[in-house]
Amino acid sequence: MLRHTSAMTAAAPATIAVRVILFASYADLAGTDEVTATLPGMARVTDLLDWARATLPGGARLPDRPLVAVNRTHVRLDTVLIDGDEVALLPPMAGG
Amino acid sequence: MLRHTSAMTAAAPATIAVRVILFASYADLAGTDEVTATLPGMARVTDLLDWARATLPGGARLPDRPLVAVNRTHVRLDTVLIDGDEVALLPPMAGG
Amino acid sequence: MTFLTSDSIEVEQLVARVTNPDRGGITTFVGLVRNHQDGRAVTRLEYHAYAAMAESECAALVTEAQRRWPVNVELQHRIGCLAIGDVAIAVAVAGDHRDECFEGCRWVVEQVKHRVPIWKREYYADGSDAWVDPTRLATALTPDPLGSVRHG
Amino acid sequence: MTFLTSDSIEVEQLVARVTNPDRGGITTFVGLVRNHQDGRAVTRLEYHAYAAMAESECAALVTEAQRRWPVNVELQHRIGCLAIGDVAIAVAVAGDHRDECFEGCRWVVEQVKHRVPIWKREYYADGSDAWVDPTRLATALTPDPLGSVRHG
Repeated sequence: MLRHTSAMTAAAPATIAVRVILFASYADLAGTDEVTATLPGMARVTDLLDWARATLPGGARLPDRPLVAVNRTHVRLDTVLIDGDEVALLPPMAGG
Repeated sequence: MLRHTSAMTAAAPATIAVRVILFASYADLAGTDEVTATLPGMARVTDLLDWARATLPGGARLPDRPLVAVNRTHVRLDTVLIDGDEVALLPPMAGG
Repeated sequence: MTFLTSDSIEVEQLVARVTNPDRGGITTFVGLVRNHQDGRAVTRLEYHAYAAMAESECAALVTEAQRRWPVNVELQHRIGCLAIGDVAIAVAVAGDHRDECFEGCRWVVEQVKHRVPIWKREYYADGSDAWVDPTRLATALTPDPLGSVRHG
Repeated sequence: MTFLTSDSIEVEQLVARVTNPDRGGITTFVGLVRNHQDGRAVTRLEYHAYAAMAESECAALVTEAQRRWPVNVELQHRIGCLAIGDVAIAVAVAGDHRDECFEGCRWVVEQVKHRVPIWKREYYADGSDAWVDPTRLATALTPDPLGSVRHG
Protein backbone atom coordinates (compact mmCIF):
# COMPACT_ATOMS: atom_id res chain seq x y z
CA MET A 1 0.00 0.00 0.00
CA LEU A 2 2.76 2.39 0.95
CA ARG A 3 4.58 1.72 -2.31
CA HIS A 4 1.53 2.38 -4.42
CA THR A 5 0.41 5.51 -2.62
CA SER A 6 3.78 7.18 -2.61
CA ALA A 7 4.19 6.47 -6.31
CA MET A 8 0.81 8.04 -7.03
CA THR A 9 1.04 11.16 -4.88
CA ALA A 10 4.56 12.12 -5.93
CA ALA A 11 5.02 13.24 -9.49
CA ALA A 12 5.90 10.05 -11.37
CA PRO A 13 9.44 10.24 -12.75
CA ALA A 14 9.77 9.89 -16.50
CA THR A 15 11.86 6.75 -16.14
CA ILE A 16 12.99 4.42 -13.37
CA ALA A 17 15.97 2.10 -13.14
CA VAL A 18 15.52 -1.26 -11.40
CA ARG A 19 18.09 -3.92 -10.62
CA VAL A 20 17.00 -7.25 -12.10
CA ILE A 21 18.52 -10.38 -10.62
CA LEU A 22 18.25 -13.85 -12.09
CA PHE A 23 18.71 -17.28 -10.54
CA ALA A 24 19.26 -20.90 -11.51
CA SER A 25 17.71 -21.80 -14.88
CA TYR A 26 16.80 -18.17 -15.64
CA ALA A 27 20.41 -17.06 -15.09
CA ASP A 28 21.58 -19.91 -17.32
CA LEU A 29 19.13 -18.85 -20.04
CA ALA A 30 20.11 -15.19 -19.90
CA GLY A 31 23.82 -15.86 -19.49
CA THR A 32 23.90 -13.36 -16.63
CA ASP A 33 22.64 -13.09 -13.07
CA GLU A 34 22.19 -9.33 -12.89
CA VAL A 35 21.15 -6.55 -15.25
CA THR A 36 19.69 -3.06 -14.95
CA ALA A 37 16.39 -2.26 -16.62
CA THR A 38 15.26 1.26 -17.46
CA LEU A 39 11.45 1.46 -17.56
CA PRO A 40 8.80 4.19 -17.79
CA GLY A 41 7.64 5.70 -14.51
CA MET A 42 4.73 3.75 -12.92
CA ALA A 43 5.86 0.57 -14.70
CA ARG A 44 4.52 -2.64 -13.19
CA VAL A 45 6.18 -6.03 -12.82
CA THR A 46 4.33 -7.13 -15.96
CA ASP A 47 6.06 -4.32 -17.87
CA LEU A 48 9.42 -5.48 -16.57
CA LEU A 49 8.60 -9.01 -17.75
CA ASP A 50 7.76 -7.69 -21.22
CA TRP A 51 11.09 -5.87 -21.20
CA ALA A 52 12.91 -9.05 -20.12
CA ARG A 53 11.24 -11.16 -22.81
CA ALA A 54 12.27 -8.64 -25.48
CA THR A 55 15.75 -7.86 -24.16
CA LEU A 56 17.34 -10.78 -22.32
CA PRO A 57 18.90 -13.74 -24.17
CA GLY A 58 16.41 -16.57 -23.80
CA GLY A 59 13.86 -14.11 -22.41
CA ALA A 60 11.17 -15.45 -24.71
CA ARG A 61 11.27 -18.69 -22.73
CA LEU A 62 10.13 -17.10 -19.48
CA PRO A 63 6.80 -18.60 -18.38
CA ASP A 64 3.60 -16.56 -18.70
CA ARG A 65 3.44 -15.87 -14.99
CA PRO A 66 6.84 -16.40 -13.35
CA LEU A 67 7.39 -15.95 -9.63
CA VAL A 68 8.75 -12.50 -8.89
CA ALA A 69 10.10 -10.87 -5.73
CA VAL A 70 10.60 -7.15 -5.22
CA ASN A 71 13.08 -6.16 -2.54
CA ARG A 72 13.10 -9.76 -1.25
CA THR A 73 9.34 -10.18 -0.92
CA HIS A 74 7.06 -12.28 -3.12
CA VAL A 75 4.77 -9.90 -5.04
CA ARG A 76 1.84 -9.97 -7.43
CA LEU A 77 2.59 -9.22 -11.06
CA ASP A 78 0.54 -6.00 -10.98
CA THR A 79 2.88 -4.47 -8.40
CA VAL A 80 4.08 -0.98 -9.36
CA LEU A 81 7.86 -0.61 -9.40
CA ILE A 82 9.80 2.36 -8.10
CA ASP A 83 13.26 3.60 -8.90
CA GLY A 84 15.97 1.49 -7.26
CA ASP A 85 13.86 -1.62 -6.68
CA GLU A 86 15.58 -5.01 -6.63
CA VAL A 87 13.44 -7.27 -8.81
CA ALA A 88 14.20 -11.00 -8.69
CA LEU A 89 12.90 -13.42 -11.31
CA LEU A 90 12.45 -16.73 -9.51
CA PRO A 91 12.35 -20.10 -11.30
CA PRO A 92 10.15 -22.77 -9.68
CA MET A 93 11.58 -23.25 -6.20
CA ALA A 94 13.01 -26.64 -5.26
CA GLY A 95 14.14 -26.39 -1.67
CA GLY A 96 13.41 -28.92 1.04
CA MET B 1 -11.37 -69.21 15.37
CA LEU B 2 -9.01 -72.08 16.12
CA ARG B 3 -9.44 -71.54 19.83
CA HIS B 4 -13.21 -71.59 19.62
CA THR B 5 -13.50 -74.57 17.31
CA SER B 6 -11.13 -76.81 19.23
CA ALA B 7 -12.92 -76.00 22.45
CA MET B 8 -16.25 -76.94 20.88
CA THR B 9 -15.25 -80.14 19.12
CA ALA B 10 -13.29 -81.62 22.02
CA ALA B 11 -15.29 -82.63 25.04
CA ALA B 12 -15.27 -79.52 27.24
CA PRO B 13 -13.37 -80.23 30.47
CA ALA B 14 -15.35 -79.78 33.67
CA THR B 15 -13.00 -77.02 34.85
CA ILE B 16 -10.06 -75.05 33.50
CA ALA B 17 -7.23 -73.24 35.27
CA VAL B 18 -5.98 -69.95 33.85
CA ARG B 19 -3.10 -67.77 34.97
CA VAL B 20 -4.33 -64.23 35.69
CA ILE B 21 -1.74 -61.45 35.63
CA LEU B 22 -2.29 -57.92 36.83
CA PHE B 23 -0.46 -54.68 36.09
CA ALA B 24 -0.05 -51.16 37.41
CA SER B 25 -3.17 -49.86 39.20
CA TYR B 26 -4.89 -53.26 39.02
CA ALA B 27 -1.92 -54.95 40.70
CA ASP B 28 -1.91 -52.22 43.35
CA LEU B 29 -5.65 -52.74 43.96
CA ALA B 30 -5.38 -56.52 44.21
CA GLY B 31 -2.15 -56.47 46.17
CA THR B 32 -0.72 -59.08 43.82
CA ASP B 33 0.40 -59.33 40.21
CA GLU B 34 -0.43 -62.99 39.57
CA VAL B 35 -3.11 -65.44 40.65
CA THR B 36 -4.61 -68.67 39.30
CA ALA B 37 -8.34 -68.84 38.57
CA THR B 38 -10.28 -72.09 38.32
CA LEU B 39 -13.32 -71.69 36.09
CA PRO B 40 -15.96 -73.95 34.47
CA GLY B 41 -15.12 -75.38 31.06
CA MET B 42 -16.12 -73.05 28.17
CA ALA B 43 -15.81 -70.01 30.47
CA ARG B 44 -15.41 -66.72 28.67
CA VAL B 45 -13.37 -63.67 29.60
CA THR B 46 -16.55 -62.14 31.02
CA ASP B 47 -16.81 -65.09 33.41
CA LEU B 48 -13.22 -64.55 34.49
CA LEU B 49 -14.01 -60.87 35.15
CA ASP B 50 -16.99 -61.87 37.30
CA TRP B 51 -14.68 -64.20 39.20
CA ALA B 52 -12.09 -61.40 39.62
CA ARG B 53 -14.69 -58.95 40.89
CA ALA B 54 -15.91 -61.47 43.47
CA THR B 55 -12.54 -62.87 44.48
CA LEU B 56 -9.71 -60.32 44.18
CA PRO B 57 -9.13 -57.56 46.75
CA GLY B 58 -10.40 -54.38 45.12
CA GLY B 59 -11.93 -56.47 42.34
CA ALA B 60 -15.23 -54.61 42.60
CA ARG B 61 -13.44 -51.53 41.30
CA LEU B 62 -12.60 -53.07 37.92
CA PRO B 63 -14.30 -51.10 35.12
CA ASP B 64 -17.30 -52.59 33.31
CA ARG B 65 -15.26 -53.41 30.24
CA PRO B 66 -11.56 -53.52 31.05
CA LEU B 67 -8.94 -54.24 28.41
CA VAL B 68 -7.96 -57.91 28.46
CA ALA B 69 -5.24 -59.87 26.68
CA VAL B 70 -5.13 -63.65 26.36
CA ASN B 71 -1.72 -65.15 25.66
CA ARG B 72 -0.34 -61.67 24.89
CA THR B 73 -3.00 -60.68 22.37
CA HIS B 74 -5.79 -58.13 22.85
CA VAL B 75 -9.13 -60.00 22.84
CA ARG B 76 -12.84 -59.34 22.95
CA LEU B 77 -14.58 -60.01 26.22
CA ASP B 78 -16.64 -62.88 24.72
CA THR B 79 -13.48 -64.87 23.99
CA VAL B 80 -13.69 -68.47 25.27
CA LEU B 81 -10.83 -69.43 27.57
CA ILE B 82 -9.00 -72.74 27.54
CA ASP B 83 -6.98 -74.48 30.18
CA GLY B 84 -3.54 -72.93 30.67
CA ASP B 85 -4.35 -69.53 29.15
CA GLU B 86 -2.44 -66.49 30.36
CA VAL B 87 -5.08 -63.81 30.94
CA ALA B 88 -3.83 -60.26 31.52
CA LEU B 89 -6.06 -57.53 32.94
CA LEU B 90 -4.79 -54.28 31.46
CA PRO B 91 -5.43 -50.85 33.02
CA PRO B 92 -5.74 -47.95 30.55
CA MET B 93 -2.44 -47.89 28.68
CA ALA B 94 -0.23 -44.82 29.00
CA GLY B 95 2.80 -45.44 26.81
CA GLY B 96 4.27 -42.98 24.38
CA MET C 1 17.55 -54.85 19.72
CA THR C 2 14.34 -54.93 21.71
CA PHE C 3 11.59 -52.33 21.49
CA LEU C 4 11.63 -51.81 25.26
CA THR C 5 14.77 -50.63 26.98
CA SER C 6 15.63 -49.64 30.53
CA ASP C 7 18.70 -47.74 29.24
CA SER C 8 18.70 -44.26 27.74
CA ILE C 9 17.29 -44.19 24.21
CA GLU C 10 19.89 -43.10 21.67
CA VAL C 11 17.76 -41.31 19.08
CA GLU C 12 20.68 -40.90 16.66
CA GLN C 13 21.14 -44.68 16.59
CA LEU C 14 17.49 -45.25 15.68
CA VAL C 15 17.77 -42.64 12.94
CA ALA C 16 20.96 -44.23 11.64
CA ARG C 17 19.23 -47.59 11.38
CA VAL C 18 16.45 -46.27 9.10
CA THR C 19 18.82 -44.18 6.99
CA ASN C 20 19.39 -45.49 3.47
CA PRO C 21 20.64 -43.78 0.29
CA ASP C 22 17.37 -44.82 -1.33
CA ARG C 23 15.26 -42.83 1.16
CA GLY C 24 14.79 -39.09 0.80
CA GLY C 25 13.20 -38.22 4.12
CA ILE C 26 13.14 -39.15 7.79
CA THR C 27 10.48 -38.06 10.26
CA THR C 28 11.34 -38.61 13.91
CA PHE C 29 9.16 -38.25 16.97
CA VAL C 30 10.67 -38.08 20.43
CA GLY C 31 8.49 -38.06 23.54
CA LEU C 32 10.13 -36.52 26.58
CA VAL C 33 9.31 -36.50 30.27
CA ARG C 34 7.73 -33.10 30.94
CA ASN C 35 7.93 -31.23 34.22
CA HIS C 36 4.16 -30.81 34.35
CA GLN C 37 0.94 -32.73 33.62
CA ASP C 38 -2.61 -31.45 33.95
CA GLY C 39 -1.37 -28.48 35.92
CA ARG C 40 0.67 -30.49 38.44
CA ALA C 41 4.44 -30.25 38.82
CA VAL C 42 6.03 -33.61 37.96
CA THR C 43 9.43 -34.57 39.38
CA ARG C 44 10.00 -38.01 37.82
CA LEU C 45 8.10 -41.03 36.58
CA GLU C 46 8.17 -44.75 36.06
CA TYR C 47 7.09 -46.73 33.03
CA HIS C 48 6.01 -50.33 33.59
CA ALA C 49 5.22 -52.79 30.83
CA TYR C 50 3.74 -56.21 30.20
CA ALA C 51 7.06 -56.81 28.55
CA ALA C 52 6.43 -59.90 26.43
CA MET C 53 3.20 -58.54 25.02
CA ALA C 54 4.60 -55.04 24.56
CA GLU C 55 7.44 -56.47 22.48
CA SER C 56 5.09 -58.47 20.27
CA GLU C 57 2.68 -55.55 19.85
CA CYS C 58 5.55 -53.24 18.86
CA ALA C 59 6.83 -55.81 16.37
CA ALA C 60 3.34 -56.18 14.91
CA LEU C 61 2.72 -52.47 14.50
CA VAL C 62 6.14 -51.84 12.94
CA THR C 63 5.45 -54.63 10.46
CA GLU C 64 2.02 -53.18 9.72
CA ALA C 65 3.41 -49.66 9.20
CA GLN C 66 5.97 -50.99 6.74
CA ARG C 67 3.19 -52.80 4.87
CA ARG C 68 0.93 -49.73 4.75
CA TRP C 69 3.64 -47.31 3.57
CA PRO C 70 6.95 -47.77 1.71
CA VAL C 71 8.98 -46.89 4.80
CA ASN C 72 11.58 -48.17 7.24
CA VAL C 73 10.49 -47.88 10.86
CA GLU C 74 12.44 -48.01 14.11
CA LEU C 75 10.82 -47.71 17.53
CA GLN C 76 11.99 -47.77 21.12
CA HIS C 77 10.18 -47.18 24.41
CA ARG C 78 11.93 -46.65 27.71
CA ILE C 79 10.79 -48.47 30.84
CA GLY C 80 11.81 -48.06 34.49
CA CYS C 81 12.65 -44.79 36.27
CA LEU C 82 12.87 -41.64 34.16
CA ALA C 83 13.88 -38.08 35.05
CA ILE C 84 12.53 -34.84 33.58
CA GLY C 85 13.84 -34.44 30.04
CA ASP C 86 14.55 -38.14 29.49
CA VAL C 87 13.43 -39.66 26.21
CA ALA C 88 10.42 -41.90 26.86
CA ILE C 89 9.75 -42.95 23.27
CA ALA C 90 11.45 -42.46 19.93
CA VAL C 91 10.06 -43.33 16.50
CA ALA C 92 12.06 -42.88 13.29
CA VAL C 93 10.45 -43.37 9.87
CA ALA C 94 12.36 -43.10 6.60
CA GLY C 95 10.69 -43.00 3.21
CA ASP C 96 11.03 -41.71 -0.30
CA HIS C 97 8.72 -38.76 0.26
CA ARG C 98 7.68 -36.62 3.19
CA ASP C 99 4.02 -37.70 2.97
CA GLU C 100 4.67 -41.28 4.00
CA CYS C 101 7.33 -40.24 6.53
CA PHE C 102 4.93 -37.97 8.40
CA GLU C 103 1.89 -40.26 8.09
CA GLY C 104 3.79 -43.39 9.06
CA CYS C 105 5.49 -41.75 12.04
CA ARG C 106 2.25 -40.29 13.35
CA TRP C 107 0.47 -43.61 12.94
CA VAL C 108 3.15 -45.52 14.87
CA VAL C 109 3.00 -43.05 17.76
CA GLU C 110 -0.79 -43.37 17.95
CA GLN C 111 -0.64 -47.16 17.76
CA VAL C 112 1.86 -47.34 20.61
CA LYS C 113 -0.50 -45.33 22.79
CA HIS C 114 -3.52 -47.48 21.90
CA ARG C 115 -2.10 -51.00 21.68
CA VAL C 116 1.11 -51.43 23.63
CA PRO C 117 0.65 -52.42 27.29
CA ILE C 118 2.75 -49.80 29.06
CA TRP C 119 1.77 -47.84 32.14
CA LYS C 120 3.10 -44.64 33.65
CA ARG C 121 3.32 -43.68 37.30
CA GLU C 122 3.93 -39.98 37.88
CA TYR C 123 5.59 -38.56 40.98
CA TYR C 124 4.57 -35.02 41.88
CA ALA C 125 6.34 -32.16 43.60
CA ASP C 126 3.94 -32.46 46.57
CA GLY C 127 5.22 -35.98 47.30
CA SER C 128 2.20 -37.85 45.96
CA ASP C 129 2.12 -40.17 42.96
CA ALA C 130 -0.46 -41.72 40.65
CA TRP C 131 -0.90 -44.07 37.72
CA VAL C 132 -1.78 -42.02 34.67
CA ASP C 133 -5.12 -42.84 33.06
CA PRO C 134 -5.19 -41.17 29.63
CA THR C 135 -8.88 -42.01 29.23
CA ARG C 136 -9.62 -39.57 32.06
CA LEU C 137 -7.74 -36.63 30.55
CA ALA C 138 -9.77 -33.88 28.94
CA THR C 139 -8.14 -34.62 25.59
CA ALA C 140 -8.68 -38.38 25.83
CA LEU C 141 -9.82 -40.54 22.95
CA THR C 142 -11.22 -43.95 23.76
CA PRO C 143 -8.53 -46.47 22.94
CA ASP C 144 -9.56 -49.34 20.68
CA PRO C 145 -6.77 -51.92 20.78
CA LEU C 146 -9.12 -54.48 19.21
CA GLY C 147 -9.27 -52.78 15.84
CA SER C 148 -7.48 -55.64 14.10
CA VAL C 149 -8.11 -58.57 16.46
CA ARG C 150 -9.76 -61.84 15.42
CA HIS C 151 -12.58 -63.14 17.56
CA GLY C 152 -11.72 -65.67 20.26
CA MET D 1 22.83 -19.02 13.39
CA THR D 2 21.53 -18.53 9.87
CA PHE D 3 18.84 -20.66 8.25
CA LEU D 4 21.08 -21.38 5.27
CA THR D 5 24.38 -23.12 5.72
CA SER D 6 27.04 -24.43 3.41
CA ASP D 7 28.37 -26.70 6.17
CA SER D 8 26.91 -30.06 7.19
CA ILE D 9 23.67 -29.71 9.12
CA GLU D 10 23.99 -31.05 12.67
CA VAL D 11 20.48 -32.34 13.36
CA GLU D 12 21.23 -33.06 17.01
CA GLN D 13 22.13 -29.41 17.56
CA LEU D 14 18.83 -28.22 16.09
CA VAL D 15 16.98 -30.69 18.30
CA ALA D 16 18.95 -29.56 21.34
CA ARG D 17 17.95 -25.95 20.69
CA VAL D 18 14.21 -26.71 20.75
CA THR D 19 14.46 -29.03 23.76
CA ASN D 20 12.98 -27.65 26.95
CA PRO D 21 11.77 -29.38 30.15
CA ASP D 22 8.39 -27.77 29.52
CA ARG D 23 7.93 -29.52 26.16
CA GLY D 24 6.73 -33.11 25.95
CA GLY D 25 7.41 -33.90 22.31
CA ILE D 26 9.72 -33.15 19.41
CA THR D 27 8.97 -33.95 15.79
CA THR D 28 11.92 -33.73 13.43
CA PHE D 29 12.01 -33.91 9.66
CA VAL D 30 15.26 -34.49 7.81
CA GLY D 31 15.43 -34.36 4.02
CA LEU D 32 18.32 -36.31 2.52
CA VAL D 33 19.90 -36.40 -0.92
CA ARG D 34 18.54 -39.53 -2.58
CA ASN D 35 20.39 -41.59 -5.16
CA HIS D 36 17.44 -41.44 -7.57
CA GLN D 37 14.81 -39.02 -8.84
CA ASP D 38 12.02 -39.75 -11.33
CA GLY D 39 13.72 -42.99 -12.31
CA ARG D 40 17.15 -41.45 -12.95
CA ALA D 41 20.30 -42.28 -10.98
CA VAL D 42 21.54 -39.17 -9.16
CA THR D 43 25.21 -38.86 -8.19
CA ARG D 44 25.26 -35.46 -6.43
CA LEU D 45 23.51 -32.10 -6.43
CA GLU D 46 23.84 -28.40 -5.79
CA TYR D 47 21.46 -26.12 -3.93
CA HIS D 48 21.51 -22.43 -4.86
CA ALA D 49 19.61 -19.74 -3.01
CA TYR D 50 18.61 -16.11 -3.22
CA ALA D 51 20.29 -15.92 0.14
CA ALA D 52 19.02 -12.64 1.59
CA MET D 53 15.41 -13.41 0.68
CA ALA D 54 15.69 -17.07 1.73
CA GLU D 55 16.85 -15.97 5.16
CA SER D 56 14.00 -13.51 5.59
CA GLU D 57 11.41 -16.01 4.32
CA CYS D 58 12.69 -18.68 6.73
CA ALA D 59 12.58 -16.21 9.62
CA ALA D 60 9.03 -15.21 8.67
CA LEU D 61 7.71 -18.76 8.44
CA VAL D 62 9.35 -19.83 11.72
CA THR D 63 7.74 -16.83 13.42
CA GLU D 64 4.39 -17.68 11.86
CA ALA D 65 4.61 -21.35 12.93
CA GLN D 66 5.33 -20.29 16.50
CA ARG D 67 2.31 -17.99 16.41
CA ARG D 68 -0.01 -20.67 14.96
CA TRP D 69 1.00 -23.38 17.42
CA PRO D 70 2.53 -23.36 20.93
CA VAL D 71 5.85 -24.71 19.67
CA ASN D 72 9.55 -23.99 19.37
CA VAL D 73 10.86 -24.31 15.81
CA GLU D 74 14.37 -24.65 14.42
CA LEU D 75 15.12 -24.87 10.71
CA GLN D 76 18.22 -25.19 8.56
CA HIS D 77 18.71 -25.67 4.82
CA ARG D 78 21.98 -26.64 3.23
CA ILE D 79 23.27 -24.86 0.14
CA GLY D 80 26.21 -25.63 -2.13
CA CYS D 81 27.43 -29.06 -3.23
CA LEU D 82 25.84 -32.10 -1.58
CA ALA D 83 26.61 -35.80 -1.86
CA ILE D 84 24.16 -38.70 -1.68
CA GLY D 85 22.99 -39.12 1.91
CA ASP D 86 23.78 -35.54 2.96
CA VAL D 87 21.16 -33.69 4.98
CA ALA D 88 19.56 -31.04 2.74
CA ILE D 89 17.01 -29.72 5.24
CA ALA D 90 16.26 -30.27 8.91
CA VAL D 91 13.23 -29.01 10.84
CA ALA D 92 12.78 -29.60 14.58
CA VAL D 93 9.53 -28.68 16.35
CA ALA D 94 9.00 -29.07 20.09
CA GLY D 95 5.64 -28.73 21.78
CA ASP D 96 3.57 -29.88 24.70
CA HIS D 97 1.65 -32.47 22.70
CA ARG D 98 2.26 -34.56 19.62
CA ASP D 99 -0.54 -32.91 17.63
CA GLU D 100 1.14 -29.55 17.38
CA CYS D 101 4.59 -31.11 16.94
CA PHE D 102 3.48 -33.08 13.88
CA GLU D 103 1.28 -30.34 12.41
CA GLY D 104 3.84 -27.59 12.94
CA CYS D 105 6.72 -29.64 11.54
CA ARG D 106 4.75 -30.64 8.45
CA TRP D 107 3.64 -27.07 7.86
CA VAL D 108 7.18 -25.70 8.05
CA VAL D 109 8.44 -28.27 5.55
CA GLU D 110 5.64 -27.37 3.11
CA GLN D 111 6.24 -23.65 3.54
CA VAL D 112 9.95 -24.02 2.80
CA LYS D 113 9.11 -25.75 -0.47
CA HIS D 114 6.54 -23.13 -1.47
CA ARG D 115 8.07 -19.84 -0.27
CA VAL D 116 11.82 -20.04 0.16
CA PRO D 117 13.85 -19.19 -2.99
CA ILE D 118 16.14 -22.20 -3.25
CA TRP D 119 16.94 -24.17 -6.41
CA LYS D 120 18.39 -27.60 -6.95
CA ARG D 121 20.62 -28.77 -9.77
CA GLU D 122 20.86 -32.54 -10.05
CA TYR D 123 23.80 -34.39 -11.57
CA TYR D 124 22.99 -37.77 -13.10
CA ALA D 125 24.95 -40.96 -13.53
CA ASP D 126 24.93 -40.48 -17.33
CA GLY D 127 26.93 -37.24 -16.97
CA SER D 128 24.04 -34.86 -17.62
CA ASP D 129 22.54 -32.38 -15.17
CA ALA D 130 19.38 -30.31 -14.82
CA TRP D 131 17.64 -27.76 -12.64
CA VAL D 132 14.79 -29.48 -10.86
CA ASP D 133 11.33 -28.07 -11.57
CA PRO D 134 8.93 -29.50 -8.96
CA THR D 135 5.95 -28.06 -10.87
CA ARG D 136 6.71 -30.54 -13.65
CA LEU D 137 6.78 -33.64 -11.44
CA ALA D 138 3.78 -35.95 -11.54
CA THR D 139 3.13 -35.28 -7.87
CA ALA D 140 3.44 -31.49 -8.19
CA LEU D 141 1.17 -29.01 -6.47
CA THR D 142 1.13 -25.47 -7.79
CA PRO D 143 3.13 -23.36 -5.38
CA ASP D 144 1.43 -20.25 -4.07
CA PRO D 145 4.06 -18.14 -2.35
CA LEU D 146 1.69 -15.15 -2.42
CA GLY D 147 -0.75 -16.62 0.06
CA SER D 148 0.02 -13.93 2.63
CA VAL D 149 1.44 -11.09 0.50
CA ARG D 150 0.07 -7.56 0.50
CA HIS D 151 -0.66 -5.98 -2.86
CA GLY D 152 2.01 -3.81 -4.42
